Amino acid sequence: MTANVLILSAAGMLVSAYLMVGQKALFTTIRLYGLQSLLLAIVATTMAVSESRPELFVTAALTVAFKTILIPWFLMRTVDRIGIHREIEPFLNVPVSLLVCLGLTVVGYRVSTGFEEGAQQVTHHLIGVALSLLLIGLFLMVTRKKAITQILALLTVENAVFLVAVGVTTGMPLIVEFGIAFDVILAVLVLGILVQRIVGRFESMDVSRLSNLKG
Amino acid sequence: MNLLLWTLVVPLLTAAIGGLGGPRPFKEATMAGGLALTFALCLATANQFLGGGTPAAFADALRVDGLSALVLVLCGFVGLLSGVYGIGYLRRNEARGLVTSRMRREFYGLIPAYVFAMLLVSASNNLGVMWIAVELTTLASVFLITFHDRDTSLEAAWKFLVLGSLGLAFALLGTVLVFASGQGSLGEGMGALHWTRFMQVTPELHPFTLRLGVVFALIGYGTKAGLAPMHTWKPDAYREAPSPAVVLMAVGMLNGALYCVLRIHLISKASLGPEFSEGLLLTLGLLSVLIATPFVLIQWNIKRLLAYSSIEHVGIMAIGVGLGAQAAVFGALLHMTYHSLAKPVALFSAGTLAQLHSSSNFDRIGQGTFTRAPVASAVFVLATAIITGSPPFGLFFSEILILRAGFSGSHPTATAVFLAALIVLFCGFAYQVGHLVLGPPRDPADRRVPQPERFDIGMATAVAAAVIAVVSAFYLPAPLMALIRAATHVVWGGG
Amino acid sequence: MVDTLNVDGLVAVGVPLALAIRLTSVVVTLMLARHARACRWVALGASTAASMMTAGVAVRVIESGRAIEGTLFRQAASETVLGYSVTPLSAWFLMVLGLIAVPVALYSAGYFAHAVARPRTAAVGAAVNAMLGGIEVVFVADGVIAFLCGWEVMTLGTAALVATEHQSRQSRRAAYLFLAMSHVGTGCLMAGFMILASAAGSLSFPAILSGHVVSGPVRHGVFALFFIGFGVKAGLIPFHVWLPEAHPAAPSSVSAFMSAVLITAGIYGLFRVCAFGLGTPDVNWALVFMSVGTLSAILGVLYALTQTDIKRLLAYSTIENSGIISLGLGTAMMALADGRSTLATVAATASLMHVLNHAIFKGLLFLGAGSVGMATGTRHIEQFGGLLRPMPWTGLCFLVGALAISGLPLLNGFPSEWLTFQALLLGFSSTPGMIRLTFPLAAALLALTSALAAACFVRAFGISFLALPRSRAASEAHESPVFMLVPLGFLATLCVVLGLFPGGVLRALEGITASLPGLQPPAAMVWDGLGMSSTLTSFDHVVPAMFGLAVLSGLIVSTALTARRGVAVRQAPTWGCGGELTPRSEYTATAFSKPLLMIFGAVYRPTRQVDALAEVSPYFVDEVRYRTEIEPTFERYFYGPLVRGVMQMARGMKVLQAGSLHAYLAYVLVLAVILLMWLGGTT
Amino acid sequence: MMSMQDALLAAGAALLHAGGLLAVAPLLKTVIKKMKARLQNRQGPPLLQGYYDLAKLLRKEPLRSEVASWVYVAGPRVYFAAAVAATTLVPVVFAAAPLEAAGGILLLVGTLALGRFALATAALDTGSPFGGMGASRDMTIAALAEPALMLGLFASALAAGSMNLGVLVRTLVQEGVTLHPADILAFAGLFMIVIAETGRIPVDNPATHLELTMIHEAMVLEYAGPDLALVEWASAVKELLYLTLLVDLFMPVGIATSAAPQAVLVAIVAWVGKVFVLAVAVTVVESTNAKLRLFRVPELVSISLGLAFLALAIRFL
Repeated sequence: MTANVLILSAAGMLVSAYLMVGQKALFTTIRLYGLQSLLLAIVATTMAVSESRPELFVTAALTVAFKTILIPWFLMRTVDRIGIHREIEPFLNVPVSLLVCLGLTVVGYRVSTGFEEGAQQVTHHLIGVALSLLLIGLFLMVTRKKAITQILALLTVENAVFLVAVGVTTGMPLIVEFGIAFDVILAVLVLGILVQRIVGRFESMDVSRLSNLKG
Repeated sequence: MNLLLWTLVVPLLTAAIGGLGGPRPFKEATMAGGLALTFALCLATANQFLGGGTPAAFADALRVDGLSALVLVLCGFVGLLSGVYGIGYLRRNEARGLVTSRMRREFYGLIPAYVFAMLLVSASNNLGVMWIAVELTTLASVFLITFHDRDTSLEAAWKFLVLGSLGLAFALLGTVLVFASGQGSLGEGMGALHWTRFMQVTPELHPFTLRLGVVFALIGYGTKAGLAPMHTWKPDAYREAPSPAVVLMAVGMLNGALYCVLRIHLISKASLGPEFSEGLLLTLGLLSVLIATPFVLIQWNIKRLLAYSSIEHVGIMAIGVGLGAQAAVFGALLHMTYHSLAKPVALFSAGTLAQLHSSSNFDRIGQGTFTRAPVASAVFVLATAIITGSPPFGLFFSEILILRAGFSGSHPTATAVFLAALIVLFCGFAYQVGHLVLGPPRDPADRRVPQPERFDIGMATAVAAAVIAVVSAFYLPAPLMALIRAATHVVWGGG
Repeated sequence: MVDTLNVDGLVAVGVPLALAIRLTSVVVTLMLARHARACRWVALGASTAASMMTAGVAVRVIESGRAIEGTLFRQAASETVLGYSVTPLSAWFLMVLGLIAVPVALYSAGYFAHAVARPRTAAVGAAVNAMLGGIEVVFVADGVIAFLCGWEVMTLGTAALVATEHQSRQSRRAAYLFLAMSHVGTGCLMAGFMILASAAGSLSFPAILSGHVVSGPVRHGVFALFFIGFGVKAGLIPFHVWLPEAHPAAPSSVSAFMSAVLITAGIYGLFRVCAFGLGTPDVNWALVFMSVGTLSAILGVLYALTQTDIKRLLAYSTIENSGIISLGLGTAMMALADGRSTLATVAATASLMHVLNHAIFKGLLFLGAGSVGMATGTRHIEQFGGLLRPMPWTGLCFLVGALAISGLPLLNGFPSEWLTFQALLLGFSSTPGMIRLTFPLAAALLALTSALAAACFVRAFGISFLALPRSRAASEAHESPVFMLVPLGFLATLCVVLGLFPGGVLRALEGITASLPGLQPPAAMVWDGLGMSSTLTSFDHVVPAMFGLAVLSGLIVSTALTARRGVAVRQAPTWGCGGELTPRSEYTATAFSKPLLMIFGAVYRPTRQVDALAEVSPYFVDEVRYRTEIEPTFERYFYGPLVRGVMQMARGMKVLQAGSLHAYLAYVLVLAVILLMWLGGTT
Repeated sequence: MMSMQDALLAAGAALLHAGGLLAVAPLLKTVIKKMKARLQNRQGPPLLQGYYDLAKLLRKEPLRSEVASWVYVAGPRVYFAAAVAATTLVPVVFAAAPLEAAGGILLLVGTLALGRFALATAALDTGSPFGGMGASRDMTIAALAEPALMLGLFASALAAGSMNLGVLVRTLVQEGVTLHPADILAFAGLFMIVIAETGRIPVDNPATHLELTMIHEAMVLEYAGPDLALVEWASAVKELLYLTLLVDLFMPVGIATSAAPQAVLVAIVAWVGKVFVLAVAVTVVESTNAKLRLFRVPELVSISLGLAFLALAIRFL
């Protein structure tokens, strides 16, 4: 039962990542990210219940609080303030991107086969999903031109990391958890501030234009 | 309260005070005094370690062994240097009315904060804490990069932050996986992430998970260290950040990141055998040296030039560790030391030249700076001679150690390539510097009149640093040597 | 009467002391930067003292034949000890250095005052000491590290000197070319030494140059590395391109150092490592040496012939002589290769002797050129002419140098070339098989070289010093001050003395050759006390002093024949082909070398351009402009493309850092994917 | 060191030797001139013309260019001294040279080069364009001839195993003259070089004063009176020297190995005869050939170089 839940929600995260790849509207992308984080939280809680690791409840709580509520809200606010709502044409069009992401998923899964011996089925899947998620997130960063989307992609990568943390480890020490979460928030804030400065300066969120420093 | 904590608290306080308002002399005094005190405390800590103790705090989450002590001292040193130089730097800008109160606050707040973060990195024994500390350095340096608030500085900051955060995400994943590889054997609670704990249980670590973790951690921390191909943020950041901050990046940040890389490397070495991570380090190191070469040849900006030199040097250190010979490891750590002593000289003199001409682009600075700024130019030439590893200066000896180990070791071909790259790099630097320093005095028609060279506090710092760098080639104080040996023992003897 | 004891004491610490003096003088000079005069005296005084000291040590070693060893400095950090050991071979080169350095320093004291801008004096003075100190370390180093340190300091010092006139693009270029090329050389040396060191497990020369460290193909590879590394410094063709640029760029007295001493650093390396450090030389190595030597000699002198810049001319002739030296060395190696130690000894002696002789006359000539340049303010031969009248002493000394460098008897160029001939001919008469034919060929080419050298220096002296002044500067020239003439006189005297009594030099060289592995103390090369002989006297010998008497009596006879009491010599104007004789109707340097230029057109590949400028009609030409230049073959067909290629590659790499963050992220993605694939493979 | 007595003996011998050659030299030039004239059906000068010329020139008032310096004065004297000194290295009548203790072939060639250097330098001193032209061309041809000359000399010297002319001749005499094909080649090569070195047709024309063709004459064009006498005389000695050298190297028959009067007599006769034969050869070449263009000379020289090298090759391989 728990295994199914885990695998399902993990798969859900992957799907949400795929949707982000296919998506151009910024709000939707942000919401997708929120959804993804929610699924992450579910994974955490499930783990907490099944392996009776109470501290994972905290992780879940943090995830929900920050990643499904705070960060999306902050980002939407930023988007509103800037008033640009659609992603401009990425470097790769959607179909090709999706194909590439499929390839990346394969890579992720191929690697996760290394866990078969010793660890149980679930771990294998979680790692596979997590690595695929990581690579897809990175791929998004590579192909998307909007600052906001890049932030979202980065956060997706972060989610992947947390998925591993939650799914595979017996939970990091709490203080470290807090520290990391805090840092992530800080990073997002700083990123947000920079985005606003950039927009204020260039009247655009298209970071592909930031290419004056060569050689 | 324990010494190590003081070492960390003092810069933090300095940052806090500097970040608030206050008259300039007061700020300057705080910064100089605070950083001097920090350096002193670093020395004291190192001394305590050499005395046989192991300074530690927070249940060993912070713990100073040979490696930490070395990095700690070097960070403290450059912290002090850049603090003092920074005062001169800001004064110069203020003399030309370029400094707003925001800038002042940022400057006096962020520089000590940056130093604090680096010290935290180098003292951390807990992989989690280590990660957090590195993240802090990133956050502290972003606003130093945007200090001048030019279009390009925003661009540089954005690239720095995005790449940095990505790297950190990778590093975090690496940490998590490394942690995961020790399921069960590591135990519960804070101590579970202690590096020392890992070293105790290395045999039980799950090999594949560990491999995966090591790869991600190396990419992650490699990004911060500026190993190719994750080095791309470096030139931009160096160009945009004010020279004092650049010094912290080029030495403190570099050493700190390398410190993290080494910690991970040691775990993997103890558990998976040397080949795995040494192979990775050697490859990335060689790649970095090779990548740096062409860009030095075609460089157009003095600070980017030095950025590529940092990429080269971190590459050399990685190669030294990757060659997998005690002599080479010693060479690498010696290289780290000498590089930390030499790089500030280069950056200070280059920064001065750039400031005098109010641009760091070669075409703006023009030729024949010898005639305009003899002292700065002379120091810069000297610094270049040092950082290109010409005898009789220190880096030559460390490079020779690495080369010798390489040729007698199992990677002669790689070493030969490395040597060739070094030669080309020298030629590149010789060309760039000669082009800059020599040549006819600028034509009077040129309306961009440079500032006259004045022997202010910044220049004094540069000269002092130069003297130290030169003397160090012939004489390193015994305690420092002891530290380097201890560090070698950690990295080679494993624990 | 000096107490031998404390002489020995001094000798024991001579080298470190000398180096310490140089070091301090460097520091002091830089501190005194504001006072040019003080700088001059400190730098040159210290230099003189130091050179005398090292030369003294060298002489002592040559006398006793016992090496003097010690420690210079210990680099605590890397636990490396920089030791020195003055072996007889090192002593020879040290002595040569001292012999040149002292007079040149004296000359410079006067020369710098005129030729070096006051603010630069400090830099030049410091650099001179750095360079000489470096060279001394190179000569005495007994380990890799010390050697490389000296080598590099020498290079940097020289580069600084070449860049003295750094406003001119040309000298900046020269300095950079020198720096880059010699650094490539240094790279080769590093590689070679490191390979040897790793094989021998030690960094000290006695260990790694014992000759049996490496074998098989590695040995050949190492030889190649060292040959390139040292060849660059020795200015052997094809590694010579930096030389004709760098030597003229430096102040003349420095050029004298460079040509006379710096080159020998490379030669020393070739001796110490290539010839006697890698075990019994391979026949092919010897062939490489002989062919490169001959090539350098011929091409060097051919290029020298066409130069109109007197210092470039001298620089090219340095290439020629360095070629002759390595030809001798090559012969020695050939002899060693098939184990005939006597012959090897003769050849090595010839080579070492030429090192000394070349140092003397080339130093003399460069100093002469310096004085002329100072008097006229130009280096262009066509601008000189008739300088013998205003500058009789300089002219005389220059003439002596010219005669010597042309290898004419009674002067010191002759004995060493004579010995080289001996070695070649003996080699022929005692080598079996086809390979022996290389010897007479080399000999014939050597003959051609010295004949061309004669032509070259008839031109150099005649056009510069004789007939009418060709420019206003030349007609207003005046003799240089006494303490610039004294060094010239000294060197000129040396040319004559060593030319008449080569026996003494041979005697000094006996111990040195004996100390080299594979060479045995030669049988009676000193002949009739002052003369010399190839080892078997019946084959050939020469006693210049005795022959000198013959020539002298010939002179007396001729003067007696023409001496006419009471008849005054009538002075008459030279016949100017009907017109009045003007400098413009004189034979120019370009015209002088024209026949050879055309005969050796295949080498020079000259391009000529004649344009007739006519105002009124093409049939009434007002002015004809004639330009001819020879093609810089190596620069154009080898080095140019090389550099362009590298730079193109570098520019190509620019796309990696094109400013696109997305690209940068892509690198990380790619790296991650690659590593993951690789890991996936390793389960 | 040789003893005082030997030294005096050697000195005396050298004086006699040089004196003798100096005395004979002018004759050779005239003889060649005369034979040439005969071949052209002219009367030609009287046999003693050479001496008359020298005597006249020596008696003339010394005349010098006002441009010239002491180098101009020294030139002819050094040239002369070199030629005279060179004679003392070459055996003529006896199978030994008076100063053979001082050196051998290399010294000989070097000495002649010294003389040439002096004269060429002096030629540049008057500022006359001809001097320069002559000097340039003379040095050029000399440079080209040098390797061939050396190689030719080596070829025969190596055969005899000595570079010292005295020793060389004695060995040849002991072994008895065996005409090896290599000798022929070497001789041919050397003969061509001698032609070139002595400024004869086809390389140079001693008789012409036509601006554009003269070489040696252009070089000494400015000289007059005693100075010119020295130059002329020295060149005569040089020519004689070269011919004697050929004689010594390739047909040293009849040379005196003892001081016995008849041996000496025979030797003198033999020497005169052989030199005369060579002189005839020179004459024939001169009168049957046209002067080559300057830039054809290298071809000639390279031929003789080839011959010399061939001689070495076939003798020693």
